[in-house]
Amino acid sequence: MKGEAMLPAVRSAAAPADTAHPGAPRVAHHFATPVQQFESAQLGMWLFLATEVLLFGGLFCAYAVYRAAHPEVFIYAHRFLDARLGALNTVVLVSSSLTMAWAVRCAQTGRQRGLVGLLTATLVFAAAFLAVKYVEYESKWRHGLLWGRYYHPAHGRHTGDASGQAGTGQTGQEPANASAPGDERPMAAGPNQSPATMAAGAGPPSRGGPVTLGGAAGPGATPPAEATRIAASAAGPRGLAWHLRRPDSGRHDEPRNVQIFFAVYFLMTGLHGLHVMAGMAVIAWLLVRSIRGHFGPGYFAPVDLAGLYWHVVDVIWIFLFPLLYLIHG
Amino acid sequence: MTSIAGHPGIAGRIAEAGANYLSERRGILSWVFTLDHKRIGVMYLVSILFSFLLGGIFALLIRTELLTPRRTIMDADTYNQMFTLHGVVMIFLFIIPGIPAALGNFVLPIMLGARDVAFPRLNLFSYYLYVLGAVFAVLAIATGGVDTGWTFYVPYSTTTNTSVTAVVLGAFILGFSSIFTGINFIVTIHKLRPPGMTWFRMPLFLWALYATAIIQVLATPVLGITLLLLVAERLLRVGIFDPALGGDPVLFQHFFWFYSHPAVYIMILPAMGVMSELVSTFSHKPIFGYRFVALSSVAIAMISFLVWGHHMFTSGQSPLASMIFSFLTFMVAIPSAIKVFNWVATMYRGAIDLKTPMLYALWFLFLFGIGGLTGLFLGALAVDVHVHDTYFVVAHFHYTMFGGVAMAFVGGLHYWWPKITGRMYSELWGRLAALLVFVGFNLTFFTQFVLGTHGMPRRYYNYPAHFTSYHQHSTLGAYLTAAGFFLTAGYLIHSLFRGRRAPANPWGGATLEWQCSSPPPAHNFDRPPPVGDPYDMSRIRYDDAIGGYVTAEVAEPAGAGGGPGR
Amino acid sequence: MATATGTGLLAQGGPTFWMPPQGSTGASAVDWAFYLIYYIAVFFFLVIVGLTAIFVVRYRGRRGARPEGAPSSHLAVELTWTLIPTVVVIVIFTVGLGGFMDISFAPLNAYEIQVVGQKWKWFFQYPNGYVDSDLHVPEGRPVRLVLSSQDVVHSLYIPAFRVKMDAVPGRYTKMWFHATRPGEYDLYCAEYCGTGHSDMVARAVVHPAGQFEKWLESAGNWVEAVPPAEAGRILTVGRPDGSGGRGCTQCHRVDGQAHIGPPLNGLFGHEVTLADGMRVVADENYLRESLIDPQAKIVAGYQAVMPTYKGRLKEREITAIIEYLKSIAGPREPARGAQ
Amino acid sequence: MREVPAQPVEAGPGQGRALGHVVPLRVLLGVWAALVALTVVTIAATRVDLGGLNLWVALGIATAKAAMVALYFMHLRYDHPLNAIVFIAALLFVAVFVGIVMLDAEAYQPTIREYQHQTVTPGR
Repeated sequence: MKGEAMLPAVRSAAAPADTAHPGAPRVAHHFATPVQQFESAQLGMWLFLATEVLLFGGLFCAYAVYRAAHPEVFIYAHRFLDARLGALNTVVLVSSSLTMAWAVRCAQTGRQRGLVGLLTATLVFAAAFLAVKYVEYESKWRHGLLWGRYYHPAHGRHTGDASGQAGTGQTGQEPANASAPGDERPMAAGPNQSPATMAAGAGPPSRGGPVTLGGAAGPGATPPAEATRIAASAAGPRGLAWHLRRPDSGRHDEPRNVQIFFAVYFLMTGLHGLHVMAGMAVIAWLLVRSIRGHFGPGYFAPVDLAGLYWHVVDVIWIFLFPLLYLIHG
Repeated sequence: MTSIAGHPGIAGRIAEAGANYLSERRGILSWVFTLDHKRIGVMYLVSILFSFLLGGIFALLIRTELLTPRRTIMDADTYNQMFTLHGVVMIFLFIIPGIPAALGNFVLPIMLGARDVAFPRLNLFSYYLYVLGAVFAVLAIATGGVDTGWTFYVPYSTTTNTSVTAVVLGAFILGFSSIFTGINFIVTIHKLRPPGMTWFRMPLFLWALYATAIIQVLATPVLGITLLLLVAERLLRVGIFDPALGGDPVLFQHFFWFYSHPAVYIMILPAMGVMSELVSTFSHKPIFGYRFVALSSVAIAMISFLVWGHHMFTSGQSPLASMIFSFLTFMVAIPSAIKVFNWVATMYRGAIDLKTPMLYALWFLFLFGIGGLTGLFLGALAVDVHVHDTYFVVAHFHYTMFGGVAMAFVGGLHYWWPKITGRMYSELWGRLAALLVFVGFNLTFFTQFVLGTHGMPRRYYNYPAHFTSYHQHSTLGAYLTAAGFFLTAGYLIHSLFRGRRAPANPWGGATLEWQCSSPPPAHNFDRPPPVGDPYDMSRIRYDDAIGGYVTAEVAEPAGAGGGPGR
Repeated sequence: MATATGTGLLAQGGPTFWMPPQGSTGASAVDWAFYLIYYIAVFFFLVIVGLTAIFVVRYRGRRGARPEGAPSSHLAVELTWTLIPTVVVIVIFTVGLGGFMDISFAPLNAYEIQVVGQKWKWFFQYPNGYVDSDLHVPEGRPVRLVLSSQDVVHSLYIPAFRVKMDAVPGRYTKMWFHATRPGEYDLYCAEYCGTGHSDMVARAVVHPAGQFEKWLESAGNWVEAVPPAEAGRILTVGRPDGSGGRGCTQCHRVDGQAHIGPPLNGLFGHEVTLADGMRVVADENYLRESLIDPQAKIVAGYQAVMPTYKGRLKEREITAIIEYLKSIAGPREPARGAQ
Repeated sequence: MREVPAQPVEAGPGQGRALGHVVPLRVLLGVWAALVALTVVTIAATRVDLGGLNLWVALGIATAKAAMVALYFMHLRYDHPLNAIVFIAALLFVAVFVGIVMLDAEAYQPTIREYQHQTVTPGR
């Protein structure tokens, strides 16, 4: 690593941007040449993208296991997803990938106005994607097609035609279903230990949730805090006492455990949505810097790396779309 | 929990001699915002030693409780929290970041003759992620502890109301610290190698760190998604692991062990890297079978991803999968055996110098030998059904992790202590403490093998009376080991102030870090060091005047020596 | 010394230095595999540590000494110590697999016992419906256990039979053994399951040939042989040695203390306020329903966490429990509710 | 693993290569068009019932789209091959993980179905 890069005074890597001529290559003190620095940055980004692929790999594995275990649930439940909205989202995200790649090209060729315009277009497409997701989530929420214990579909009769149940919630009314007493108490109002209150409650160390033990424990009983903790963990959680008489669901032709599909659906699209939002924040930061003219043919690494991240988010959606929306017999 | 190497006064006083990375800039801010890999390494080292102390205290409390079959000093819930926190602190805060982040951060760039790791800011960011993760883990202790065991098995972890969410988020954050360290090391080794240092002329410690980094980058994200799902299950009742809602608890075990077995290779591989350096330097002889030792590191990294099922032989896993996992488990044992044989062969016809680091290297061979060989029992399906989840497993992983990784960590710490602090520690006290640790360790954990085969289950607060004598021996051993480590801490801290001034090359090592001053200047090398064969010690002579080794300037060009690269 | 006694006693199945006594046919196969691996491990260990010790002593060099020098790589040596361990581990794998196949697949004529694990108690249900908190098995006949769990993952482990299998909620897992020596053996929970994990210990009792049916017969109907109130007391509180109880006292107390569930004394014939504010008299039907479908009526201030006992308590046992609750009902006049 | 060639000392590593590759505009637009077309194809494919093949057809199309994005939008074609190796390694490890977990999950599904069949009383 000889060469002149060794001798000049040690410049810290975070030297302020050389604004005299934008996009001039700045080499950190521990790199010899700009190309070495740029390729190191790219390799580092690709390694980070490998971790993103593996993160979503875990969810795809859960999808594969549960689809193989309950194929009838996935076939039955996927009809509640609107494939047209999914397709629209795919095209939106693919187009945002195009504008992002184009923006990188503009940065490399020094077209600052093109860079700013295309980054803005990418942000617009991303916002459109999230809007469509919101529409889908809202209709699912309204029809009670949620995960775990909150799955209590409001529709009496079947509306699952091939194109998926249209967004217009004709039932409209709140999903008040005639659930058997004591079974379907929504989590929020649940009397027993709700980890949410516990996790949030960093306050007084009386960790146990709002568990009242039927009157003050008599003298000589274990101290309340002790009782709360022992009591709660000693009692088997209600969720597992499955051999209770299931609520009279009236959903005669519905397979068991449909909620597992929606658990997987919300986990995958939710985590993907979070990554879209993170990507939008990064692109917005790039937009600000490109308006200030930081990027040019000599220095465009941040735009390229953000582009790589954005394309991986798009690739993940490319796999999510057919797996969730286009399940067939 | 955060800890900076004492107030600037100490750092300054330690190394007044000449400008080096410790004395070059003063003040707390020069540490908090440093981008120098050496200072970040020191900060990691101090934090990791604090975590080791904390984890050790939990261990002593557990052993004290087990002195008598029924209650000794604490009740069942507190005991459950003790062994959980002992596991979490020791694994996530000490042994996974231990060698790579503390010693690796310091030594890797210097071994490459580079000025810093590829991404200095990312390096500092991963240290602060470590501190944040540690705070979350400690926060759990304050808010009522966590009693699920470090494995967080569902459905217990999703239904107990101890502060599991805090510890899980802590582990999630520590996972990212580990990922970023891995990314940093891979890019540094790929892109910052000096001209002339090809892959097979690189020190073996760097090969080990490279293999470790591969696992860190490819395995830790799956722990990330597992912990995210666990938090989603606890807070939002997603029902993905809840059998009443169609979930599958054994799927959690698959997700968890897909990370956690490669994680044990994240722990042992850097230790094996340190071993290669110690054995070669203290035998004053090139390592035997350089290519085999180097490639076995990468082989371990690859096969380690295929063997996780041997943690689940009795968990309801199908016999077919158990058979496949058992076979692959035996395949991953081969590279480790190759390494051990190569280290022993390195000592053949060498000039073995029994300094403290070499003592810890010998302990590694002895203890990791037992740890590795007892792995054969656990890999064999029929025997594992009997000894799974008993004290046999506890003894096995303590022999490999404590006997292997911690011994190599302490050995490496002594080996690079002169380079990090510029001071020499006292050999007499070093050897004494090493003996104490060795005796204490074997007394503690060999008895647990016998406990295990006789059927004493793991994580038991009360145990049947006929196991009492074994437990008492084990507790005695634990106190002996603790004494050994406190003694070590004592003379190392003492050496910071009264230790002899360290020469550049106190042990006669041939790798590049011994060619810069101790402690090294801020930019590591004034002139780029000549890159030769990392184990060619033919031109290194002992010089009585400075009490260290010097590289004799012999006529033939640097790289022509009989390199192991043939 | 240890190894010598090990192989000597292996034949009669007595305890050796490493292994507990052998209580089942499978145990000897596991011990044989264990000792095979043990000897291989000791051999390799002695080779490694022996060579290291020899080299350290033989080639001990003072500071600055020059090594005698030796080749630093030798392909033939490397290949030998790669192939030999590979062959050895394949042998060990095959031995382990052989034993595992026997353990994994039960013979078809095995005597089946249903096992349910719940937080800190095992329940064993015999074919005639009798439920006991200890495992009783006949000697000389294969027994198959079908495991499931009510709450978290437990693991049934009998060291003497060398068998272990997790009880996972939401599925049946199976294990089997063929007991050979009459006697009582420890039965542990091997998968961490919370506060009482180390108390979840039961006994595996092996009855000599022929005596098992007699025991099952007498055990099956001990409820008739005992006055109802006394039988109810045993079912609720359990015998002094802890057997016979159905785990009621894990959640309910009989001394008026509130715990996870409401206290059982002073209950029968008194009014109880339910979670939805209704006030009900705790008569026979209320008590019977609380056992069969506990979620139907929940007393105010308590969690609805009681698992059902439907199918785990016979009719006679339910009436016995109700008789016992009558006996501890306290003063006749309807006192205010328990809390 | 292609070794970094030992470069002449004063040049420093990576001197031979340009600073990133500028992907021609028509390539970008062409890839975009292909991606949209493949999206339409994958939706059309659901009209035709191919039985077991449906899943694999859908995955095949998705893989083709992903490959195009990776090669051209993420310029893997023009980059240092190490980047491609990292990406493929990640995909391989996901495949290993999903494959072996599926193998085991499929094998023990009967124990779950048997349990669900016996314990839950029918809804009505």
